Amino acid sequence: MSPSSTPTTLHAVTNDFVVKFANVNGSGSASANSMFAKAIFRMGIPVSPRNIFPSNIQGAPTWYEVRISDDGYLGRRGGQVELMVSVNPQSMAQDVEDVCPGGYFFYDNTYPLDFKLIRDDIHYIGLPLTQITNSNFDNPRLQQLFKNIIYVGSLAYLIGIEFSALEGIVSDTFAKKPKLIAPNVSALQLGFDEAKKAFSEPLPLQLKRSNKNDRKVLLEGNAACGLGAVFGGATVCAWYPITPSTSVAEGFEKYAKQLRVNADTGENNFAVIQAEDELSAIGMVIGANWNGARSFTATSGPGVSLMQEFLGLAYFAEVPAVLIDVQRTGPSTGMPTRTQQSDILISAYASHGDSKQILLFPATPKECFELTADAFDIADRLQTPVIMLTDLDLGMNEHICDELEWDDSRSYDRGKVLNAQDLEKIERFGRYLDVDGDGIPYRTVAGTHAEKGAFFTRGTSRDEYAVYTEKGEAYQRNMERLEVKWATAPKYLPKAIETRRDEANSLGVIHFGTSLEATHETLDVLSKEGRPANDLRILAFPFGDDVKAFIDKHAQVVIVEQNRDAQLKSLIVNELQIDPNRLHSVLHYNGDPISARQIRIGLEPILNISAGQHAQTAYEAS
Amino acid sequence: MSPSSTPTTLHAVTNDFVVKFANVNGSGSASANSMFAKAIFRMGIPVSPRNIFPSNIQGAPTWYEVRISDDGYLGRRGGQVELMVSVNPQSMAQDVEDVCPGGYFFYDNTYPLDFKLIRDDIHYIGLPLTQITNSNFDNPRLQQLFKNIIYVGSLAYLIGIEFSALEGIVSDTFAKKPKLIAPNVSALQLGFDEAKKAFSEPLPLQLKRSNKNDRKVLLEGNAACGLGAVFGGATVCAWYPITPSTSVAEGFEKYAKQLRVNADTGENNFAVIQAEDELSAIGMVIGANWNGARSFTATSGPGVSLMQEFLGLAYFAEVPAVLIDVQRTGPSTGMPTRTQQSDILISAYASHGDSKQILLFPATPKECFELTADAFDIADRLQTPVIMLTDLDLGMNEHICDELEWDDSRSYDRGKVLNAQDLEKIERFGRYLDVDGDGIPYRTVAGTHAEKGAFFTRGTSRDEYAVYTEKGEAYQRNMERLEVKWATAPKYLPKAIETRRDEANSLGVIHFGTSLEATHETLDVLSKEGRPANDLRILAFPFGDDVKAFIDKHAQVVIVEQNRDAQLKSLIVNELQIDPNRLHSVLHYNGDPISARQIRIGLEPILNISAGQHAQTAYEAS
Amino acid sequence: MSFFKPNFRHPESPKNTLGLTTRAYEGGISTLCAGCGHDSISAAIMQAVWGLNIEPHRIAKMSGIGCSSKSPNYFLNKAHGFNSVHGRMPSVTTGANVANRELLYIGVSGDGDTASIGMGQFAHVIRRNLNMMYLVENNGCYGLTKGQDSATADAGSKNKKGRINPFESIDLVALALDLGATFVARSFSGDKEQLIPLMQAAMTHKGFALIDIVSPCVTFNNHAGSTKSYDYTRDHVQAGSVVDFVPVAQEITLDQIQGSTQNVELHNGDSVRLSKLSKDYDPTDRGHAIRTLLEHKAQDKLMTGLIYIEPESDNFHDTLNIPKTPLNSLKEDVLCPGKSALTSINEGLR
Amino acid sequence: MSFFKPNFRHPESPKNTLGLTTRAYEGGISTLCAGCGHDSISAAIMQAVWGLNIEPHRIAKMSGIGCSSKSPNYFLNKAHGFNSVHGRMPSVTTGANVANRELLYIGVSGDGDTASIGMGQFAHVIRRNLNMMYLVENNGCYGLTKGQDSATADAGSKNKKGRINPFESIDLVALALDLGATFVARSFSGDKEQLIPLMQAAMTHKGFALIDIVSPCVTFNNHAGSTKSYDYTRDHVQAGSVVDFVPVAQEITLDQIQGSTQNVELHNGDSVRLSKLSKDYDPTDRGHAIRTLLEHKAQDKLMTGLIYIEPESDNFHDTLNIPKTPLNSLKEDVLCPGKSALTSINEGLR
Ligand SMILES: Cc1ncc(C[n+]2csc(CCOP(=O)(O)OP(=O)(O)O)c2C)c(N)n1
Ligand SMILES: Cc1ncc(C[n+]2csc(CCOP(=O)(O)OP(=O)(O)O)c2C)c(N)n1
Ligand code: SF4
Ligand code: SF4
Ligand SMILES: [Mg+2]
Ligand SMILES: [Mg+2]
Repeated sequence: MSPSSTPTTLHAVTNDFVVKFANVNGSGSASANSMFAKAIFRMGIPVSPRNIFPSNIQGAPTWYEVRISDDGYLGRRGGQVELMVSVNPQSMAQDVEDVCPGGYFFYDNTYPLDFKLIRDDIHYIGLPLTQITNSNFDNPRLQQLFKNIIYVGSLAYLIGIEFSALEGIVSDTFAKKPKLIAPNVSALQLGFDEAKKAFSEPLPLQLKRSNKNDRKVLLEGNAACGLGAVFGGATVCAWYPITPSTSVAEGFEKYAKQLRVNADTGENNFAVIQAEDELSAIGMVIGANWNGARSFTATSGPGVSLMQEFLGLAYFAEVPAVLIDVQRTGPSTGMPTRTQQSDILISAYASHGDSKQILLFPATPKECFELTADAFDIADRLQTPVIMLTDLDLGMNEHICDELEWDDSRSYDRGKVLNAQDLEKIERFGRYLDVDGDGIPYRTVAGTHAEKGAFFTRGTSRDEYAVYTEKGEAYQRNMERLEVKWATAPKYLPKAIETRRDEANSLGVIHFGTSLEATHETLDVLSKEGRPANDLRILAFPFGDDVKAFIDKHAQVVIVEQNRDAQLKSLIVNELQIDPNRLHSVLHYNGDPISARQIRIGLEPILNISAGQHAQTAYEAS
Repeated sequence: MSPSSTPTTLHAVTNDFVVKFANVNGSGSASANSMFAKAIFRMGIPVSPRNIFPSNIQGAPTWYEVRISDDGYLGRRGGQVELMVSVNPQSMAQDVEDVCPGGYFFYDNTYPLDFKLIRDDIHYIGLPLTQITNSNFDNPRLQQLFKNIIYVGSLAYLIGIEFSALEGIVSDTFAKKPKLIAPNVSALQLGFDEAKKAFSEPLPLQLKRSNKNDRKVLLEGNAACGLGAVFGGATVCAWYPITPSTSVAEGFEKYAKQLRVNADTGENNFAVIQAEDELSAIGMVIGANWNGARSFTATSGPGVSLMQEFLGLAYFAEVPAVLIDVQRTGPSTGMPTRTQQSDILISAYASHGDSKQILLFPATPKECFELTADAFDIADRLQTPVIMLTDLDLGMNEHICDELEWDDSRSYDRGKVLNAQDLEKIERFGRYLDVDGDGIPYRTVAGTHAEKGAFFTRGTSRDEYAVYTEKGEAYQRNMERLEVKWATAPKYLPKAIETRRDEANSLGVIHFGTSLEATHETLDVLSKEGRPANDLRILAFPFGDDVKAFIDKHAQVVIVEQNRDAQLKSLIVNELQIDPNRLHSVLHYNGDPISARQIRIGLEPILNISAGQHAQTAYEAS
Repeated sequence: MSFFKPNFRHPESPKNTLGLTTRAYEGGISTLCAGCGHDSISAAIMQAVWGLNIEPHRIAKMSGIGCSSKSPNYFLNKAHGFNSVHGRMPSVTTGANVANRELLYIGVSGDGDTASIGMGQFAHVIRRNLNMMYLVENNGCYGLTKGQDSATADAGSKNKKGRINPFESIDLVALALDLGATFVARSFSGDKEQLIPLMQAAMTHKGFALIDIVSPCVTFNNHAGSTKSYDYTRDHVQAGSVVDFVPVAQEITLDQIQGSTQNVELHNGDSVRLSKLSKDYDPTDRGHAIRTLLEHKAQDKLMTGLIYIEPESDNFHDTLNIPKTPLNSLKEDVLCPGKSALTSINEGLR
Repeated sequence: MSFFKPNFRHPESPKNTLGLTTRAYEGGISTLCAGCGHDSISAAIMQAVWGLNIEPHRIAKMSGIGCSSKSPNYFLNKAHGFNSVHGRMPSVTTGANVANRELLYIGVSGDGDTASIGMGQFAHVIRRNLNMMYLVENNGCYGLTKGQDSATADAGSKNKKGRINPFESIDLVALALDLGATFVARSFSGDKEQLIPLMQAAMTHKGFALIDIVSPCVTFNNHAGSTKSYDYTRDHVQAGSVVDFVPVAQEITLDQIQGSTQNVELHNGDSVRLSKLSKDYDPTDRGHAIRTLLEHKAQDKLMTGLIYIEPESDNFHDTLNIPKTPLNSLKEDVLCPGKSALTSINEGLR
């Protein structure tokens, strides 16, 4: 099979390897590749596919990296891959390098391979994909499309994807256009047969049906956010297109159309507004929430920068708002199609002046769904913006997670909103009075009562009755009440999660968001090395007491972050008054999703030093 | 003199008391009041006048508080005042309360005093100002204007302002309209004579010529910034009106018209552009600096919020820029006419993504002048934005400071800009190459060379040669080089200043900006109390080693800040890895300038606790 | 502070069909300068709403930042108001309006708030045909920041520093026509007789209704040659660079017959030539409106009145196809699809 | 990636008066989709600049964010360029331009970049009459974020999801005329014959010159009924919700005679009716231009050509009264008043 000397053969492995596809952007490979991953999911095998795509529409290299792990490790593994499916001549040189010794380089051998690309420690397996496609289809567009389906068919033979799983996906996909089913299945079969013809035996990398995916689903974080907003009762979504957040609004619209159209009248019990920019989008969200409708926007870094002034208004005027920031690599335009967790500081301290914002950190699509729904309760309860920090990795890749759940007995927490009867009972309504001592005042919505409850909302200082004043005392009282409210906040926020807890462990790892999978995998590795560690996953800011308690309990504490500046650490240090020297950082910020290998490398110096010493570790991208 | 029972008489004091004027906004009192303060300045007596004005154009209460202190304490004294000059019936009730026991309430007794306003522990001294004015001027506008001049004349008699000092100011003011001199002097004389007629003797609060103001000047921080920009070589000022920063651009324009118009051609060797908003203003500044002209903008909090995205671009694309933020009370619209130091976090970490910005903290008009001029050198040298954080107190009030200086042998540091000859010598120009190991690359300006040095500036990832790439390694290398540059920065920034240093002192006070005067006064107080302390005044961020050294040297460290959230402390803790429990805070944030009394109160719990324990102290406005 | 109170406090003031006197439509005491055009507009709003027999609390008062944007605090105390951020009133109003289509939205903005920082949102709220009345209290300057030229300042006019404005002014009426606004009018703050019915028409219009209202700033237009008697004061003020002297001025009012052109002298000695549209003018033809506007401009006349109306157009609520019931009143039963829906969604995700 | 290279690589390519072939005006390899209208515009720019005998490094290429805004990287490699932030190219260009008036500024923007997020800056750069050529590569959609409608999308047109756009499109030409632009033109990316001389005229104009260029997005306009042969693929793509399938398309070019009206079929099966202005059209009368535009619009025709020009107007440099010498080349001797000036300033502050 290999064009040069014989490399070593990989040990046969089942359900534990990485396949990477090298494609051309815009060539339609996405659906074929996703069919590949989904088939593995349906075989009950844990699988985590990730797109590595360019900020470009057509013609640039794009990759799809699929990790298969019977152990259920869903983080990026990193390092070289066992099988490279090369369908892009442009990136071939780099792709050859990415194969591990003994691994396989599957390519289109319609044209000869450049001899410069030949390594003698890997296997080259060629199939004349172009030739096969061209001799089976005339239309050039169909050729382009079906070439992708064909290589999936070939892989079915080579690594043992159940053909029926693929067929099932085809029929589901084209359920509404059944005439398309047959040609797709034939294309798969064609690939399968041609591979079988060319290669006497399958690869030592094999898939075998498992049962790990019961009660699991496979979906993208952004779609889950959109669905969460539907369940959470959002009626107004105002947004401006920006990668990687666009599919949040699209997801909301898709699900709302499905679930929220009045069957009798055909009217929409929701509104989606494509704004003219992010300033306008957040303005609309604030206007709608001010008027008592649950409303949200989704954006990415540049949008968050533009929304600063409005976020300050909402903080100070105490208007609920939900903002989903699907983080990408910053700063400035950064790398729009790469992931990062680097909008933490600008979100937490959004706006000029003294201001602080609620943050949520989901780690899985399920949490995207749940925390989005929760965000509306939290925003209404606390009368302040809630910023959910997700990221491109979570938002734009399909992830396996537990199936989504909803408790029908749950009801929306609309917070302290007074209706007409409530107002009747009140002598004088004080919009900014701290009646309950929790820092949260009562609010009213326009049109509630003919005589009572109206007030003038503004971003400038006013007294407890919303009467304009420039008195320093009134201003200070208000700012202090906002601090009381801040102290109340954790009560309404999700608690941090300790997944591993052993009093004997002196090392504690703090993480949040999409570092979850890689961190858990690392903890397994550490366990095996005889250096077990505990972990705490933070889900919200401001932090609850649990975070401080966790830090206090461990001699060494490491925070895993996907940014350069250790931004979450800054929040912990500032808000919990923790000595920064107590906290080590593992920082990853090259735009790729973090992997267990990288965390392990990052931990190295920390594992070797005595407790209490500070280390901040960044390392090269792998 | 007093309409009720006789209150105690104040001890006679010379050159050490506070006079406060209560006026109606828009009534023209500002120039009369400023004449009052300037006359005292010319008498060689340290004086610090402060406007407390509303966000309003006409009709609302406004105050002018003038502290006279032979000891040279120029901070706000706070507390009640010895002499209230009441010319506003609207605020009279509050103004009566503001007089210290035994103090004087000077008012217009044309109309009878409301008996509810009568306290028996203060002196009421009435003069029929309205009647006097009306019987001397017919035109109602002139009546309004001259009433102000008249009470200044009366005060000249009552507290002993040298009449010649007032006359001198009148002739200087109306030098270009000499016909106005005589009527103004007559009005002063009228006030003087009427007071003399009404009160047999002057007050026990007296002014006496001193010599403390040699080589001093009296000016507003904003004007000084404008002048500094002229001296610093700024050619393009782009701005959008916002209180309290408007007079920076106005100051620049005024001085540029005076000093930068080509005498032969009448052409302006500068450009002032009133932009359509702050986004546009900072965009223009970045465009001009990108093209090699020194350019700046001035704004306040809301503008800084709007400029976030562009600041991230400038950080990442490494374009110099100078931004003067005259801070006002935030967040949101806040109190536009009150002071605060609360834009520190949003400035230091401006923009989404990992980014950090250079900050400068002037404390006096002289430093406004010098640091503005320096800012252009720093921005050019480090190829990054420089944000100067001044505030309303400094910017919009006249302050006494040392006269301005300029060293003619100094020359602009334009940083690493390559010209055509330089480019000739280079094989391949690499815009983002770290040639010198200091993290600062070389740049070129458009049009420099026909063949070499052109590159495409962008906010997205690129390699060392400015070639677009989405490679994680290239991105990470660049972000790491920016960190090297950050580490280089302090070399080019002003050092922190230790004004008092005694190895024996265990208490160290850190402050910045306009807390200077009040802090120094507090240190004097502490000295007298037998608890001497050292101080360190921070002038720039990122901090130099000196800040850490100062903290290490002191058992107890206190940071004085005019914000709620201890924002500078956050920077110190984060950037220097200091245990936050080592740092105490005195926080003041009600919109008034901080006073020594307030700092002393804030220090109380710290002075009473043992070192190492944490205390954060905010207190009521006084 | 102009202790501005409309003079309809008479005990026998007339009542509207709701049985309310104009008193029920009042606001707080104005803190604007005495004689400010904006106060006249507030008075007109109260009269207009009263005359339409709308309960005050059925109104939402929206604004940006500026003297003009403060003014919603000075009318309709019983209505909620939102004094938001500079230039962004349109987006806040859009959100509020989509949330509750049952209220009547009055947006108050200034020329700085609209034509400078707010230009983008102004254009796009028009494009959406949001059902609201949008008032620009147009004084050609930034009142609240002390008189800088705005983008609607006339080219060639002197600003308070005596500098000639070199830029063409932006005509918001022309722009709105261009951008497809479905109700476009212009008026003058002192012309109640024209203004009140225009406002009533605007509030009745189902869609976006702009009234660009010339509203003189008495304070920052006091620079040029006005009446002789002011001269000395002005000299004084200029020479002494008194920044805070605001002579008390009279509101400029006017009362003219339809179809005529009238010269209105402003406080700064400048004047505007206002020209009321004649009775036979057809406001339903956009092309005609644009052409007429061009002709007036060529003659240096400011055309006032209802310039264009498109009575039957889809407004944003129609476009969005939202129900008559306001979105903000939909309850959980309608909003939340519940567990069973989720079960089938889960199925689709395997 | 369209390996887009203009076809003037011939060894005997003609030279301009500087002795340069068009080769000296080339840029990097385009990464836009094959057939994208924006690439044709880049080619036209190279030809236009070459034809004007301008050294490439005397140009500054300015842009915002979008496919269109990427394109300055694909022409004039020897010129500096600045790919700034979304919608804010005008301000960056204003600053750059004031700093160095000697360069020729080519601003490239998209319809999203200009008519949505950039609307405010667009209006104000026009008002300042900044001396630059401003190109809008107008495809009625957001290319780079995958095909959402932009504010210039025609009302009634279908977007890629098959939804009808309910909003009136913003006509940037009409807007520019309204806002006082001194050079206003429209053209089509595929019409080099018209485009190149228009660009040359725009670059020669001393003041703001807008060319609104219809530039089809081949990728996100592939939704409606096009030629039969595409049907199956489209069905396939829609049913499978393949988000990344971009059929390779041909650039749309056109070559027509003056004065005619021509139907141009776009990739989505829609068409535009382009109408070239006739030779006797007088472009120096703004009122006439606006009226003619209205007439064309009424007939559903897109008027192309030089629509308006005001040859003698003060541009921003004149307004600012800055010297002929670029500000960025003034040295310390001119800029810094020095110690002696400060001494007298100190005197005035006592
Ligand atoms: C983001 C921001 N920039 C600047 C300001 C300062 N500012 C307050 S009002 C105003 C201009 C108001 O002018 P206009 O809208 O014409 O209202 P007017 O006062 O003339 O009625 C400005 C620039 C602000 N509040 N916010
Ligand atoms: C502040 C900000 N918001 C959103 C985006 C995402 N974005 C990138 S390009 C683009 C639209 C581009 O459309 P257009 O200007 O028409 O250019 P085209 O791609 O169609 O040529 C958007 C919304 C961004 N980069 N920055
Ligand atoms: S400054 Fe002008 S606009 Fe503002 S309140 Fe006074 S008169 Fe009115
Ligand atoms: S997506 Fe459209 S606009 Fe962008 S490069 Fe492709 S064809 Fe051109
Ligand atoms: Mg105005
Ligand atoms: Mg576009």
